[in-house]
Amino acid sequence: MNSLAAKKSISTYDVYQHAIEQFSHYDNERYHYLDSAATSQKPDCVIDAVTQGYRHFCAPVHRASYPLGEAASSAYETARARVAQFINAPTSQLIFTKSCTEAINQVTLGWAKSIIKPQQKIWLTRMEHNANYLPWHQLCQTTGAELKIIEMDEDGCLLLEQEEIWHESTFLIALTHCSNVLGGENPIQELCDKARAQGIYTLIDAAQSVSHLPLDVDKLACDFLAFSAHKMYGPEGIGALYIDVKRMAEMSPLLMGGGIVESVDEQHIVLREAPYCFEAGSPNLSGALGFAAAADFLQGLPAAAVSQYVGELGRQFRQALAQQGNVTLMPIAGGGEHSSVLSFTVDGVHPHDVAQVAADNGVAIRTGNHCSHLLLNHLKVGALNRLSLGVYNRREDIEPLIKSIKLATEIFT
Amino acid sequence: MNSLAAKKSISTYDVYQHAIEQFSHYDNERYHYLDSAATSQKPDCVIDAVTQGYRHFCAPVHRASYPLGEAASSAYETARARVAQFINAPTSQLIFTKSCTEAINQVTLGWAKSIIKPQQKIWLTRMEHNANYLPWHQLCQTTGAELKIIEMDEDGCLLLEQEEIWHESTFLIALTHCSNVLGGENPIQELCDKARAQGIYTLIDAAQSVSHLPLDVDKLACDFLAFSAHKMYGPEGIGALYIDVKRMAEMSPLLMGGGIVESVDEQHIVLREAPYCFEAGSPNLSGALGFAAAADFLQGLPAAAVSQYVGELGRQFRQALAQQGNVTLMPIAGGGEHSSVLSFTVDGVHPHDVAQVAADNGVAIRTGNHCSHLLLNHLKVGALNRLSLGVYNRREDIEPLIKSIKLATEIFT
Amino acid sequence: MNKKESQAVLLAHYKSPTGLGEIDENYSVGKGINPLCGDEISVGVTLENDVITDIKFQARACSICIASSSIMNQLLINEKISQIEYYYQQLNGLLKDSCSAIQTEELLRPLASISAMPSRHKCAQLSWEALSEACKH
Amino acid sequence: MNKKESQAVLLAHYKSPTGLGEIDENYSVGKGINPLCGDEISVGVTLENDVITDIKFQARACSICIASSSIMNQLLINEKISQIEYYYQQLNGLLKDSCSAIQTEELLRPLASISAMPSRHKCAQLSWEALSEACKH
Ligand SMILES: Cc1ncc(COP(=O)(O)O)c(C=O)c1O
Ligand SMILES: Cc1ncc(COP(=O)(O)O)c(C=O)c1O
Repeated sequence: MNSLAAKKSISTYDVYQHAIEQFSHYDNERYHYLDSAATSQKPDCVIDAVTQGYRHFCAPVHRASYPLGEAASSAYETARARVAQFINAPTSQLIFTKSCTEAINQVTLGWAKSIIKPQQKIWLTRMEHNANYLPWHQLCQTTGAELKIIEMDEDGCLLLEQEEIWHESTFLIALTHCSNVLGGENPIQELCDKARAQGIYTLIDAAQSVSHLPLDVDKLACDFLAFSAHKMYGPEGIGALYIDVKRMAEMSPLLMGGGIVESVDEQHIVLREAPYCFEAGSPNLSGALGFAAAADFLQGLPAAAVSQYVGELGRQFRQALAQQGNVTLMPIAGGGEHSSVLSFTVDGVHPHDVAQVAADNGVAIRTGNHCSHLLLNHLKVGALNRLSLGVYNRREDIEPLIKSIKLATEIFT
Repeated sequence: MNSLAAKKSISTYDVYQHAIEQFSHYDNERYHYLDSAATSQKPDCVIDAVTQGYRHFCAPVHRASYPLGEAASSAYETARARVAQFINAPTSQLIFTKSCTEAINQVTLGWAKSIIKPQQKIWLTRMEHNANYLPWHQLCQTTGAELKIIEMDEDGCLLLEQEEIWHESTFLIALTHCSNVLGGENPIQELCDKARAQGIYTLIDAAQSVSHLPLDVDKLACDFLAFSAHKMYGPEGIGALYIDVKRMAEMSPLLMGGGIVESVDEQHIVLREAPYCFEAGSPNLSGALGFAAAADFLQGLPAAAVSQYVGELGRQFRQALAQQGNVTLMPIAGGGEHSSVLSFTVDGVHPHDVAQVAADNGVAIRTGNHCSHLLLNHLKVGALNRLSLGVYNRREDIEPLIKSIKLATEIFT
Repeated sequence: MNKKESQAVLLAHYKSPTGLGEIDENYSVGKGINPLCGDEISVGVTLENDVITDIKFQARACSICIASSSIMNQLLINEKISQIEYYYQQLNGLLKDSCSAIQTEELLRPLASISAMPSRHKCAQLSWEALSEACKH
Repeated sequence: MNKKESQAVLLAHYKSPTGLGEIDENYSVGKGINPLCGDEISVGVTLENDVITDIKFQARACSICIASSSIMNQLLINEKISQIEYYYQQLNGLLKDSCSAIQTEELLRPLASISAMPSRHKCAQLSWEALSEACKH
C-alpha cells in the first residue's frame, strides 16, 4: 500500500484518478461501462501478471524439481498466500477453484452432501444468485433436506428475526454478502456470530463484495467464503474458496485427478493434505498470478476508499435516477444508501429496450434476470435493468445513462 | 494453414525453424526444457490472444446485449467453433471445462454415475494418468461397478484380445491416446470401432496426444474425448470435452450455477440446451481465445508435420539413451519407434538425483511417479525419469541430457 | 432499408401490433420463454384443414418480440401450417446473415437490424417457437 | 559452507550412510512415503527411558533422503526423544531460510543447499517423520 496515500483522509483520496491510469485499454471518453458486477475491466498490472506467467513460468506447479519448476510452484504458493491474506485467511485454508460457482459446488458436493441429514434445513436468502441457489436446490432434492428462503422487507433488509431460522434443525445459512441485483450489504458479521452460537454453519458468497467491501474471514468466522477473481479486476477462469479448518477435515474433493493423492493402489487411495487434495489437475498458475496482482491492485488503494468511492458514486446515480418521473428503483440490500449496484425499471419501457437505447448511446447496462430467478419470481418481473460500478467509473457516466432513459421513454411510450 | 508450406514434403519441412520464432520467451541456448508433457511453453500468438481478451473483450459472455457484450459472446462461440473444428467435432458438442481433469470428472459424475449398473465393468489401461483412473476408481466404489485393467505386454502394446473386455457386461472403455509416461500411441481407432460394434462406450483421454497427433472425433466415433489447452501450447485453466450427441442427451451438469437454466421456480428447474447447460458460471473468455489461438498455431504447421518432427526427435533421444550402458528404457506405448515422451532409469542412480544433476546443467527433465500410480505400482518402481518434447526442442538438446546422465553416474555410483 | 428505417418499422409494429389480444378456448396455445430475461409469450392459433385461420398472442416482452409476433401474424394467417417452417427458416437466415435480406420476404426484412446482436435473436424467435408448439396441440 | 561443499558432505553421507541396515523385531518402526516420487523409508528405533538407544533405516530413496537419515542417526542416538522435535524444527528452519544455518546444529547445515528446492524438502524430512512415528509406537 502506498503509505503516503494511506495517510491522507480517505474522502479526499481520489480513487478514480489513481485507478484510471491503470486501465489503459478502457476508453472512458467513448464508452460507459456500467456492468462491473458481471465482470470488471482489467488493470494493466493484472494483464501483465498473467502475461509474465506465460512468459516466464511455464512449468508444472508442484510436480518438478528443476529450477523453472520450483519457481512455478513457489510463485503459485506465493499467490495463494497473497489472496488468502487479502481476506485475512491462513494460506492453507484457501483453495483455488475455477470460479465462485465451482467453489460453492465444492461445498455442496464435497462437504454438505455427505453430512447433511434429511429434514435438516438450508436457509438461503431471497436475493441469491443462481450460483448460490441451484446447487442447494439440487442438494435438497437428492438428500431430502429442506430448502428455506429468508425473505426481505421492502427496504431490502433480510427478515432475520424469525425463530425458525435459528432452530436446531438448521444446518447451514448460505447467503450473499452483496447482492448482484440489489447491491448494498447484508449484515454478515452479525449473522455469522449468531449462527456460530447456535451451531449453524455459514457460507458467504462474496462474489459481489470482494471488489469493494473489506473481508476478514478471521473476524467473520464463517465456515466458507467463495469468490471469483474476474469480478475483482482479476483474470477469468480462477476463483477461491476459504474453508474453516474443521470443515476442511470433513471435506472431500469435488474432482479426482492428478496431484491429490499420496499413494494409490487398487484398493486404497490416500489423499494428500489440504489444500492440495482439493485442486485436482494442473494448477492455473497464470490465473493465480493475475489473482494476486488484483489483490495488490485493490490493496494499493487505501483501505475502505474503494467501497466509499463506488458507494458514493452509486448514491449519485440513484439520486439522478430518482429524479426521473418514470423510473422505479429497486431497494438496496441491507437498507443502506450506498451501493455500487442498482436495479431499476422504466415505466412502460421494457428493460431490453432501455438497454438497447443505452447501448446505442455508448452506455453498457444490463437487462435480464441476472441469474436471480428466486428474486425476480418474487418481484414478479421477468427482467430488470441494472447498473454496476467499478473504480474506473465517475460522475460523467451518469448523464449519458439519464439521456438514454429519456430517449428510450420518448421512443417507446 | 500456410498452403505453400503444406505443399512441401513434410519431412523437409522444418517444424522447429518455423515454430521457434513464435517462442520469443523461450531461451533455448541456455535452457533445455524437456517437460512439455507436463505443460508446454507458450507461443507469442497464444499469449497475445489471452492479452487481447483482457484488453478488448472484458464483458460477460452470453449475458449482455450491449456491443461489447455481444462481441464477447460471439468471440467465445467462435473460439468454441475453432477448437471443435480442430478435432473435427460439431461446435455444439464441445464444452469448455477448466481442464482435462474436470472434463473426465464431468463424464464420471454427470453421466456414468447415473447410468451405470452394479457389476457392469469399466476398463482402463495400465498406463492411465490418475486423471483417468481416480474418478473411475471412486465411481466404482460408490456404484458397485467393477474397475478392470487392460494390461500391456513388454513392448508397451495393450492386450486387447481378451474376450472379457468385449463382454456385454462392459459399460465403458476409458483410455489414453498417448501415455504421459510411455508416450507412443494406443490404437484408439480400432478400439473405438470394436467397442461401438459391441455397444460399449468409449472415452479417449487426449491430454497427451492433442499437441501432436491428429484427432478426428467424427472418424473415431468415440463417445467422449477430453483434453487441456495448456499441453497443446495453449493457456492454463481451460480444457475441453467432446461429447457424442446421444451421450449429451443423457448427461447432467457437474456444476450448478448461473447461465445453465431456462427457467426456475421453487419446484422445477428447466435446463438450457447443450452446450450451455454444462458451463455453469462466467465463461473463461480469454482462456477460450488462447485455446483457439493454440489450435491456429498448430494447424499453421502442415498436417502430420508436428507428430513426425517430435516423434523423430524422440527416436533420436532414445537412440542416444540406448547407447549409454546404464540406462534402462521403458517401452513405448503401442510398440512403435517414434514417441515424443520417453521414460527411463539410470542404473544405481535414483531418478531424483539424475534429475537434480540435469537441472544443475540446464536440462529440465522430470522425476517422480508422473501421476501414474497404476503403472508405477505395476513396474514396481517408485519413480522414473521422463523427457518429453515440444516443437521448440531440437537435436541440440540431446547432448546436454546425455552429459548430465554421465555426470550423475559418476557422482552417485 | 438501413438500420434506422428498419428500427422505425419495428417500432410501428410494436406500437400497434397485429394480433395482440385475448386468447379464448377456441385457440390451441403454445408458450415461449426467453431464459435471458424471463420474457413470456403465449400464442394461440385456430386451424382449418391445416390452414391457419387466426393467430392471437399475449406477451410480457420487449419491442423486438412484439414486433416479430406482429409480423408473424401478418405473414401467416390464411397460410398452410407448413409455411411456418418456411418463413421461420427465412427469419433465421436473416438473423445469421443480414445480407440475405434481399431474398427474404419483405415483411421480415426489418428484423435484419438485430442480426448483429445474437443476444436478441431469441426475442425475435420466441413467438415463432410458440406458434409451432401451438400447432402441434 | 558453500553449495559445492554442502553437496560433497551430503554425498559422503549417501555413499556411507550411518544407520542403514536391517530392522529386526526389537525395533519399533515408522514409515514415510514421498507422494511426489513414491520413495519409501522405514525407520526403526529402540528406546530406554525416553532415550534413543539405536536407530536403523531401510529405504528406496534418493541421495538427499539417505543423507538426511544418516545425519539424523548421528545426531539422535543417545539423545532424549524430545530432541527429535528440537532438531526437526532446526531442519525445517534451515529449509525455509538457508541463512539460519549459522544457528543450526553443524551436522544439519549441509541440508541448507536444498532450501531453494521446495520440491526436495520432503526428501529431507521423510526419515524424521518416520522416526517420530516410530517413537509413538
Ligand atoms: C494422460 C493425461 N491425462 C490427463 C491429464 C490431466 O490434465 P490436466 O492436469 O490438464 O487436467 C494429464 C496431465 O498431466 C495427462 O498427462
Ligand atoms: C452474487 C454472485 N454469486 C456468484 C456468482 C458466480 O460467479 P462466477 O460466475 O464467477 O462463478 C456471481 C456472478 O455472476 C454473483 O453475482
